[in-house]
Amino acid sequence: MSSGSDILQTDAPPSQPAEKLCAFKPDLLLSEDHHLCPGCGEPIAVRMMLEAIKELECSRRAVGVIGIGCYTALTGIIDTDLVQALHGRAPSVATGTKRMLPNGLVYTLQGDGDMVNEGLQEVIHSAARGENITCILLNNGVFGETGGHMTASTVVGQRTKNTIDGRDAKEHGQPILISEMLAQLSGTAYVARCGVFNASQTVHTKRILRKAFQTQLDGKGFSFVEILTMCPTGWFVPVPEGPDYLENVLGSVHKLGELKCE
Amino acid sequence: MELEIMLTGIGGQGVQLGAQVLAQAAALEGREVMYLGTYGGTMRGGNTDSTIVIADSAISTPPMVSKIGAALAMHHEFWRDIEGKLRPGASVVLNSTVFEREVDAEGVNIYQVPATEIATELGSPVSASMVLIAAYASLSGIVKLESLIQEMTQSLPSYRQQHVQLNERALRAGYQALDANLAPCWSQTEVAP
Amino acid sequence: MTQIKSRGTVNIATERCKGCELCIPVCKPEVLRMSTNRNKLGMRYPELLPGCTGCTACLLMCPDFCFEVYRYQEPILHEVDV
Amino acid sequence: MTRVLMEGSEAMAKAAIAAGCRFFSGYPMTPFTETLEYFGKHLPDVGGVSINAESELEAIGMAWGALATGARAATGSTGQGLALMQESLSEITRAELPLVYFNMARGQGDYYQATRGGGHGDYRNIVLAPIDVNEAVELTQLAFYLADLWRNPVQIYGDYLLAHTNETVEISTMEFPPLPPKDWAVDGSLGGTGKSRNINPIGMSKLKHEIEPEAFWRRLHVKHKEIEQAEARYEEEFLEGAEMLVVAFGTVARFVRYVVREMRSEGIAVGYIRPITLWPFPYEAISNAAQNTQKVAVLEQNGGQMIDDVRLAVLGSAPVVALGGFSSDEAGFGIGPIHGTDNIRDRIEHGLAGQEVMP
Repeated sequence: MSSGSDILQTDAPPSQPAEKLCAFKPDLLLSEDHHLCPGCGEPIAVRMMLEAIKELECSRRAVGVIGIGCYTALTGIIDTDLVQALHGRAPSVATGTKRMLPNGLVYTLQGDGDMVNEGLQEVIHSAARGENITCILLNNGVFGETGGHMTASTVVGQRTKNTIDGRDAKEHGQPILISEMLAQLSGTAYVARCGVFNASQTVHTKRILRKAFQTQLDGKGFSFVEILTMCPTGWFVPVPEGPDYLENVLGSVHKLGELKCE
Repeated sequence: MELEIMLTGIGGQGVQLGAQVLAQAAALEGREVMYLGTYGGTMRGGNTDSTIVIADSAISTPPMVSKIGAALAMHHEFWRDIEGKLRPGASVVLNSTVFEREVDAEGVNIYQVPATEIATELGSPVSASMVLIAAYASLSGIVKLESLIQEMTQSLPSYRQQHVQLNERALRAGYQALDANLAPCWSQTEVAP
Repeated sequence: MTQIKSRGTVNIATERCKGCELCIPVCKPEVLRMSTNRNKLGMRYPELLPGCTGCTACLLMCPDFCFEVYRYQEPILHEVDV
Repeated sequence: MTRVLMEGSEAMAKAAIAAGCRFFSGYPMTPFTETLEYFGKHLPDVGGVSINAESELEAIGMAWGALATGARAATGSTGQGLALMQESLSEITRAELPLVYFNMARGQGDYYQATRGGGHGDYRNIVLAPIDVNEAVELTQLAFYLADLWRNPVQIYGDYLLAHTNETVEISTMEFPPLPPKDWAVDGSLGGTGKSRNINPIGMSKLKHEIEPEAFWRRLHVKHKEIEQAEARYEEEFLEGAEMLVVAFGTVARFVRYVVREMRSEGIAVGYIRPITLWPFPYEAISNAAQNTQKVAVLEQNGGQMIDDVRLAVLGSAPVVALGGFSSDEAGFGIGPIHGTDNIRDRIEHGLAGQEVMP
C-alpha cells in the first residue's frame, strides 16, 4: 500500500501535541529489559497483572510469591515485594504470607509445570482451604525453561521435546484441566481462564485479573486465573504463529471463560 | 534427694490418673517432678505403668528408671517387670483386694491396702487408685492430702467432674488407711509445713 | 498523491525488539510492517506507516515493551503515493 | 511465675510462643503430634496462626511464607517428615530466613539428616539437642534468637521421650541481646518505589538479570564459618582424670550422664561430654578433652553417625570406640533398651574393657 518513503519517524515521542495513552512499561515494572524469548506470552500477561494491581491501588500492599519457570526471570524487574518459592510450592508459601499479612494482596505466579505438575496438591489444597489468595497460572502447555518438555497440561497431539510426534493419550495420558478441577471445589470463589493471543483477549485478561484480585480484597476466598500464554520456542512453531497456535490448539482444550464467580 | 516411684496395674484401673495426681501434687508443693506414663495400645485391659521422680533439686534421673524407691501396685498382672527394680528399703504399697502374688524382693517394706474394697464401699471401684496414692502419701509424707485433693479436681476432665466427690472420699479414706509417717521420705523439718 | 489521517502514533524502541512480529497482525489499520534493516540484536523490527489510530493493540501484544502509544490532539494528515 | 508440670512437647511449644513464635504449621506424626496440637490450641490465644497442613511439604512452605513477613514462625515433624522438607530447608537457608523447626525424632538415627541434611547444595542448619524438658524450654527460646541473629534455620532435635516426659518447668520469656530490625521482610509497602524487596534463595535481586551463584554461596559460607566459631555449645562432667570419655547427645546423654555420675561416685574414672549443638559440633572441646584421656567412647542410639564428628575432633589423639546401637520398641518410635541405666552401664563397662559394642 505504502512505499518505504512513507515510514514515519518513531524513535522519539511525537513533536505534535499528543496525549500519551500508554508507556512502554507498566509503572510496576522496573525496566523493559528481559531475556525471555521472542513471541513469549508471559511478559504480556505480567504487564496485565501489574496494571491490574496498579489500577486497584494495591501497589503498596501487593506481595507476589513466584514459582520456577521462565517468568522467574521477570522477578528482577517486577516492582512489588516478592518471595521466591520452590517449584510448585508457591500456594503454600503464599498461605503463610497471607495469614501473617491479612491486608496484603498476595498473589502467586506459576507456570503449568510448576503448578499442575510439581505442585498440584499445593494449589488444590490451598483452593479447598479457601485460602484468601490469588493464584495466577501462566499455562503454555510446556516446560519452556528446559526447552519444551511435556507438562500435565500439554494437550493431546501437541509436539513437545518428549512427545515429538505429538502427545498420544494412550502413551502419555490426558491433560489436566486445572481450572475445571479447581472450580469444583467449594473453597474457590473465582476461577477463570483467559489468553493473551490477541489484543482484545489481553485486555480481557486484565479485566479477569482485576476481578480475581477484587475477590481477594473482598475476603471472599481463593481466586484463580489461568492465562494461556504463547511459547513458540517450546512448541517448535514459527514465532509469528504463536498466537494462532495458542488459540486453536491449546485453547480448544483449555477453554476460555469464567468458570466460577461468587 | 530423688525418689523414683512406679505405679503399675491394668488399663482402666486409674493408674495414669493416680500418677498424674501424685505428680501434680508434688509440683504444687514446689518439688521438682518428672513423670512419664507408658501403656499398651488399648484404653482398658492392657499393661499400664507410670514413672514419677520427685526431687528437691534438679532431676538427674532419666525418664525410664532402672531402680525405684517406691512402688504402688494396683494389680499383680505386670508386677514382675517392676519387682526387680526395687531398691533395698523401698516402700511397696499393694492393692491387697486384687493383688494375688508374692513379692519377690529383699529388704523392701510392704504395705497392704485393700484399695478396691475401700473404693467400692465408698461408691465405685474406679477410685481405687486414689485410695492407693493417698495411702502412700500418708506413710511417706511425699505430699499433703490437700494437695492430692486439689490436683485430683484439676486433673479430671470436664466430662468426669461428677466423680470429684467420690474421688475426694477415696483420697481421704486412703490417707487414713495407713499410719502417717511409717516411712518418711523427706527429712522431718521439710515435712512440717 | 492522497491523504492518510493518523489519529495516533507510536514510539518504538527498536533496539529492544526481538522481531517476534506479534504486533503486525493485531494492528487493525495494518500500519505496522517489519523492517528490512536489522537492529543490534540482528532482528527486524516494526515500522509505522501513516494511519495509526492509537488503539494500543501493538503495545498490548508486545512481549518486549517496545511500544509507547500516543493520540494526537489533532489528527495528522500525511501525503502519500498511492 | 511458678514451676508447673508439663509434657515436653507442650512445654517446647509454650516456650516457642513465649519467645514470640506467632505462626506454626505442621502435619501430625508420632511423636511430634502433641507439639502441633499445643500450637493449634494456644497460638490463636496470642493472635497467632497455627495450620494443620495437608503435608509436610506444605507445612514448611507455609512457615516459609510466614517467615518472609518477618514473623517468628516454626514447623516440625519427625525425621521422616523432615525428610520431605529437605528441599525447602536448604532453600530457606539460602533465602536467609530464620526458621525454627522441631524434630521429634524416632530415636537418634537422624543425626546425619540433622547435621548434614538431605537438601541440595552447601547449606548448614544450627541443631540444638536438649537433654531434658527444662533444657528444651531454654533451647527453644534460644533457637528463635539464634535464627534471627544469623538469619539461618535452627533445628531442635528431640525424641519420643523428650516429647512425652512431663517435667516441672518455668516458662517465661527469656532476655536476649537486641537484634537488628527485619528490614528485609515483605509487607508490600515498597511496591512501585523501585525499592521493593525480593526474598530470594538464589541471590537474585531487583534490576539484576544475572545471578552470581559463586559470590552468593561464598557469602553464605563465610556466615556459616562464623556460626561455627561462635555457637558451639557443650556440657562436660568429670573430665579430670578420666580414663575414658563418653560422648553422647540428647535423651541418651541423660542416661549416660546419670550412669557416669553413679560410676564416678564409685571411683570409676569415666568422664562425660555432651554436644548441645550438633552443628556447629564442639570439635575444639572434644579435641581438647581427648588430649587427657586414654580413649573416647561414643554412645548414640544409631548405627554410628555422631562418631564421625567425634573422630574428626579427636583426629587420632585417642582411640574412638563405638558403644551405641539400634534400640527401639515394636512400634519403631525409638524407645528401647538403650533407655535404661543398666544397659548404658553395661555398654560403658564394655568400653572401659576396651570392647566395642555392635550396633
